[in-house]
Amino acid sequence: MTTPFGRRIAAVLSRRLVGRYVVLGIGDPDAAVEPGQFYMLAAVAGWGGGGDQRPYLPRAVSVLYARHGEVGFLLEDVGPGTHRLCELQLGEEVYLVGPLGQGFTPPQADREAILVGGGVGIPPLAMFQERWGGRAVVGFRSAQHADAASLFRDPAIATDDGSAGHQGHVTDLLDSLLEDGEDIAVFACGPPAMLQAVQSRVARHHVPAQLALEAPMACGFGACFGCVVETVSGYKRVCVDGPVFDAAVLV
Amino acid sequence: MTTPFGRRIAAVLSRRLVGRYVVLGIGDPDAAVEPGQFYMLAAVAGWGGGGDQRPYLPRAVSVLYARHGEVGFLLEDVGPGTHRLCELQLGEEVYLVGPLGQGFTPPQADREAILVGGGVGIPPLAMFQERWGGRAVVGFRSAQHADAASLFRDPAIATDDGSAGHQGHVTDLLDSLLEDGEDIAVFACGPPAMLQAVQSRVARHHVPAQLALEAPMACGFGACFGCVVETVSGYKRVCVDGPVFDAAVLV
Amino acid sequence: MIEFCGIELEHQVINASGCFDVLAARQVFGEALVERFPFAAYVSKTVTLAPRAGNPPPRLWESAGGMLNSIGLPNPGIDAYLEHHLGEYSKLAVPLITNVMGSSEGEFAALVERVDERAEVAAIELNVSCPNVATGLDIGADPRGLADLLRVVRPLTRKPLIVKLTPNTVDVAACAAAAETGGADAVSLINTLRAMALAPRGGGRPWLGGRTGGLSGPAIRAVALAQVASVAARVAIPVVGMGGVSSGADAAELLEVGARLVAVGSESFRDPAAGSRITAELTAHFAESAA
Amino acid sequence: MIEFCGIELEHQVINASGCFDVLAARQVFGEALVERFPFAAYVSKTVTLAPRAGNPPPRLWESAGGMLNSIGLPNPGIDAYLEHHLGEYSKLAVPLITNVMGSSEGEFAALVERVDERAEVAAIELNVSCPNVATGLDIGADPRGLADLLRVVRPLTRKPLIVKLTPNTVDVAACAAAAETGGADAVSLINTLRAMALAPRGGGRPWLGGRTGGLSGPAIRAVALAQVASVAARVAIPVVGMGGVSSGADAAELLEVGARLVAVGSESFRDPAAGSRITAELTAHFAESAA
Ligand SMILES: Cc1cc2nc3c(=O)[nH]c(=O)nc-3n(C[C@H](O)[C@H](O)[C@H](O)COP(=O)(O)OP(=O)(O)OC[C@H]3O[C@@H](n4cnc5c(N)ncnc54)[C@H](O)[C@@H]3O)c2cc1C
Ligand SMILES: Cc1cc2nc3c(=O)[nH]c(=O)nc-3n(C[C@H](O)[C@H](O)[C@H](O)COP(=O)(O)OP(=O)(O)OC[C@H]3O[C@@H](n4cnc5c(N)ncnc54)[C@H](O)[C@@H]3O)c2cc1C
Ligand SMILES: Cc1cc2nc3c(=O)[nH]c(=O)nc-3n(C[C@H](O)[C@H](O)[C@H](O)COP(=O)(O)O)c2cc1C
Ligand SMILES: Cc1cc2nc3c(=O)[nH]c(=O)nc-3n(C[C@H](O)[C@H](O)[C@H](O)COP(=O)(O)O)c2cc1C
Ligand code: FES
Ligand code: FES
Repeated sequence: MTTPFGRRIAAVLSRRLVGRYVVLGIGDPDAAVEPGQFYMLAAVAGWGGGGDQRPYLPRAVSVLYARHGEVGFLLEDVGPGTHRLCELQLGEEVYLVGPLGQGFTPPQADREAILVGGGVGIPPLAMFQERWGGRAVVGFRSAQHADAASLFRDPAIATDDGSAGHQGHVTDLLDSLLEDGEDIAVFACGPPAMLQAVQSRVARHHVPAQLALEAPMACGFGACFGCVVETVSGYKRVCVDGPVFDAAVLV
Repeated sequence: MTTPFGRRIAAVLSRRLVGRYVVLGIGDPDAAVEPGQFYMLAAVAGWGGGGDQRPYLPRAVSVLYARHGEVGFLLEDVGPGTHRLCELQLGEEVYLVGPLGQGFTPPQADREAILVGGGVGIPPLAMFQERWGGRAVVGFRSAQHADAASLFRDPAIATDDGSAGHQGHVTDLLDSLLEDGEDIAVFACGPPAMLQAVQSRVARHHVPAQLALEAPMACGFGACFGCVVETVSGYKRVCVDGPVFDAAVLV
Repeated sequence: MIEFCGIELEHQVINASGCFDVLAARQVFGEALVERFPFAAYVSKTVTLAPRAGNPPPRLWESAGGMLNSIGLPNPGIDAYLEHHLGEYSKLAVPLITNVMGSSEGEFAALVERVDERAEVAAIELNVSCPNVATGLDIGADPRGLADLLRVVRPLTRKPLIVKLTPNTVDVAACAAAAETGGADAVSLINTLRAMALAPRGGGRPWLGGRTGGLSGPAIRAVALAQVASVAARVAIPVVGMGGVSSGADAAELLEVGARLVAVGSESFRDPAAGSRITAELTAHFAESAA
Repeated sequence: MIEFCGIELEHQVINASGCFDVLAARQVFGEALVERFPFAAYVSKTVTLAPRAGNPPPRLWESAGGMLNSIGLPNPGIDAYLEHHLGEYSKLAVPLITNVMGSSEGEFAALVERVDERAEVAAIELNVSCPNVATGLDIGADPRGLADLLRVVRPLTRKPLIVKLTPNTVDVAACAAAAETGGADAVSLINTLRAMALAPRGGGRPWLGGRTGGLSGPAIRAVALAQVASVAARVAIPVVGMGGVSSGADAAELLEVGARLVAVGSESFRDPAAGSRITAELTAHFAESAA
């Protein structure tokens, strides 16, 4: 299944707030998307002129859902690019290239999938759970952010400030699961610190894990070699060799 | 009367379409403006990211009216800067510096003021007529543009395509006035070609004239020396020595 | 049909080296990439004698109207390139230009000799924006250095030699003239401008793994226009103009100041098919100005 | 209080030469300009021996995240400058820096001698981004040229000499080192990047009256950061950093890579009081990072 060649123009079909995030639905007929894949997005109008006279490049955004000719994204305003995407209104046009990248490999039948998500990193896992099931443990900064846990079926929640669910890191919740569960496989996406914590824990417990990474990207289709991450077999491009990597290959 | 120092932030208080133009009203309490003066305007948000990743610099815009704490501007979308200004909605914020430049000197009592305007160059003349009276002859591309003649008291109209008023140049109308009128003074603002035509005609008839010029500008307050026009006494900065010049000094 | 150093090209738009990886793009976009290939020729990413891993991440930074990169020329080395990559590239219906870089005249010579053996390669581009091991300055920044380099490599091949000039110099036209005198068949410019970015809240720590990087995109287009114009006015050999081209109008301006071909780099990151779009816009542009 | 070449300054933000005309600004903004003067020192526009009218219009072009200018250094000449302008400038409560340019060492010498006589002037900035009459290249682009220039002018004044380096060179750090060796008290950079724009639908005709122009603004900030960092790493004398600064964060980055002062140019066109805003943002920035 290959990606349509070139940049397409599509309209914003739906927009809603979930906690501190914006969920954007963009028209993309018959998009065949795997959990963990992403699109490169840019607004057609007003892409630029934000902080530092940016954005200039499109932004990589994970797919939250793909159904009825609509692809959904979860966005957090962290800078000029996501700011512009977050303020997009119904009917406004965006450039999109995608779906891109290697998504998650579905879990083997004999292992329970544990979905570990942090903050705006949850979309690939929400899509994973909808497609293949699995137990979600998700961490957020605060209760307002944690509203986005509603994107999962009965998730276990952790918040840094304890304003919702367990006070502490999502990896605390993972620990208990790792203690009493052998036949599990971990699928994680979130901030670098969280992913490193997950990586060391699954290594210690010899549990298989797939991690969805982020990296600064220019193109998203392997053209610029800018998004590399170090693996046991050298630098790999997150956009084409990832964003999902087997935890064991990451150094 | 000096200009407030620095760039101020003000909101769009009113917005309406007049023919093919946008009339923007921007809040500026107790602005003392002379006909022919201008402001440097820029949108606070989304200034940039248009064609060629522009605009970057603010844009010079003539004052159409100044009353009740509101300064009015007439805008035509000719590029990324005016495009952004034209799409500004009520309540959106703009940076403004102004009023700037030397406006028109009021006519002597013994001479009738003839106000010759072309296209988007009419604002200084509309303000002139409201303040000091005078007979307006205005030229436009087409009838749709000529709707903006409604900004004047009983104007004589010319259009390039004859779809409204006299078919031909506004200078045709000026010619007849120059023929039978001695005691007149001409005040003009419009495209370079029109101003040159006016200049040669008034020279031939020995009629005094003041012309409001345009030039590419970066600052509007004399800082960059970028907006010069050639005069009998060398290059002069349109932003501080103009925009209104005595026709006799222009070469 | 456009003639360039004796090579027939379908149109005037090619890719800038290092800004389009055909192998990856074909995996992603499939046969459509080959059937609707956006460029009139394919310029491969810079290849060196030995394999290079490239610079540690982060390698990218976005700046006002442009971007910085410190990719560090990762490549499999000339052997693997010739053995594995070239065969894949030659499946494209367009001529191939191989871009090589050495850190000494000897390395350049070895690279040119190896590439010269391969019939699939239509032309060789010399990336001279590389620090001279001795002086630390770009070999291409000094006309004398360029003359010396061409004296060594020119006799080694009859394939067209394109010298990709560095913009980080005093007098780029003098460098182009030195390349022409030395027997270069064409020059290409501009490469990226040396630039730097700091890590957010990093107290002065460089953001890029390579410390400094190269600035590209619309931010440098006006600099590219000036350098291409001065070079085209100075030399008789064809010029490949590039730097910040994102539309047919941008491409037309480089042609109007004397470029024979236009190369598209960063814009392909924003639009994988940018080459086709710009070619179409260019055709429309000249149709208009003719009418 | 900041010390710069023995001069006491209120803060670290000054204006870039040619980007703020106090005489015009005072006419427009009145006494507020003097009472709330945005800069810690006032650098005057480049003055030459003979009066200059400057380049024919158009002199400005807007580009991606920046602008081109071909103003052409209009100025009344050194005599009128000393007689009429300097007196007005000295009404400001801040130290004055006079920026001079000659097209030969002799002209520079004459200018420095004239300015040296005037107590109102705290320091002299040498604008060496000027074509050498003989070579046509910028005097400041060549370390040897700079060394020769300083050998001539250094003995002529005890006022601090600031050399404003040209960015259009191979190795700006080498130029800075040559200035330091020659006895310069400070260096300032970057000046504008040589660039060009074409008239819309002009079939390749240059837009600017001066044919080429200088690129400034955010588009060049990453280039400025790289050049200032390399210069500050090379020389011991203080560095005035400039190029694309539009916020306190931008200014902080130049200071973090080693600049002693920051100069604001194009941003003053967008906001006449930019100097004050940037100074305030800078203070807040360092307060934060301290906390
Ligand atoms: C595969 C993938 C999937 C992603 N999925 C999502 C998603 O579903 N939802 C979502 O909201 N985000 C997602 N992201 C993250 C998003 O693409 C980045 O955060 C993006 O850079 C935001 O752009 P910005 O302009 O808003 O913020 P930026 O200004 O780009 O800031 C974001 C981070 O980038 C760095 N940075 C700061 N300035 C610059 C600069 N000038 N140039 C380069 N880097 C800079 C800093 O570390 C900063 O914290 C994903 C990223 C990847 C790679
Ligand atoms: C004193 C004064 C008063 C004015 N009053 C008004 C007014 O009341 N209403 C109004 O609508 N306009 C007015 N203008 C004109 C307006 O400021 C300019 O047209 C402005 O440049 C428009 O910016 P833009 O980005 O929309 O168009 P631009 O892209 O700037 O194009 C406008 C013109 O500028 C030139 N140009 C094109 N590209 C560039 C570029 N990259 N850099 C520089 N120049 C370029 C071309 O000649 C083009 O026709 C006034 C100008 C002056 C000086
Ligand atoms: C990510 C990236 C990688 C590049 N790699 C190379 C390279 O390998 N060899 C080379 O000669 N130029 C390389 N360049 C320079 C481009 O070929 C081109 O000269 C420059 O980017 C200016 O064009 P643009 O503004 O259209 O990008 C690279 C540029 C970028 C942005
Ligand atoms: C309109 C304009 C006029 C300038 N005039 C001079 C000048 O007279 N002398 C000089 O040394 N530099 C001059 N410069 C260069 C600036 O001092 C500064 O080095 C450059 O603009 C980079 O800073 P910026 O990006 O903040 O504008 C001028 C720049 C501009 C934009
Ligand atoms: S983002 Fe360009 S190679 Fe991955
Ligand atoms: S616009 Fe800057 S001096 Fe007139």
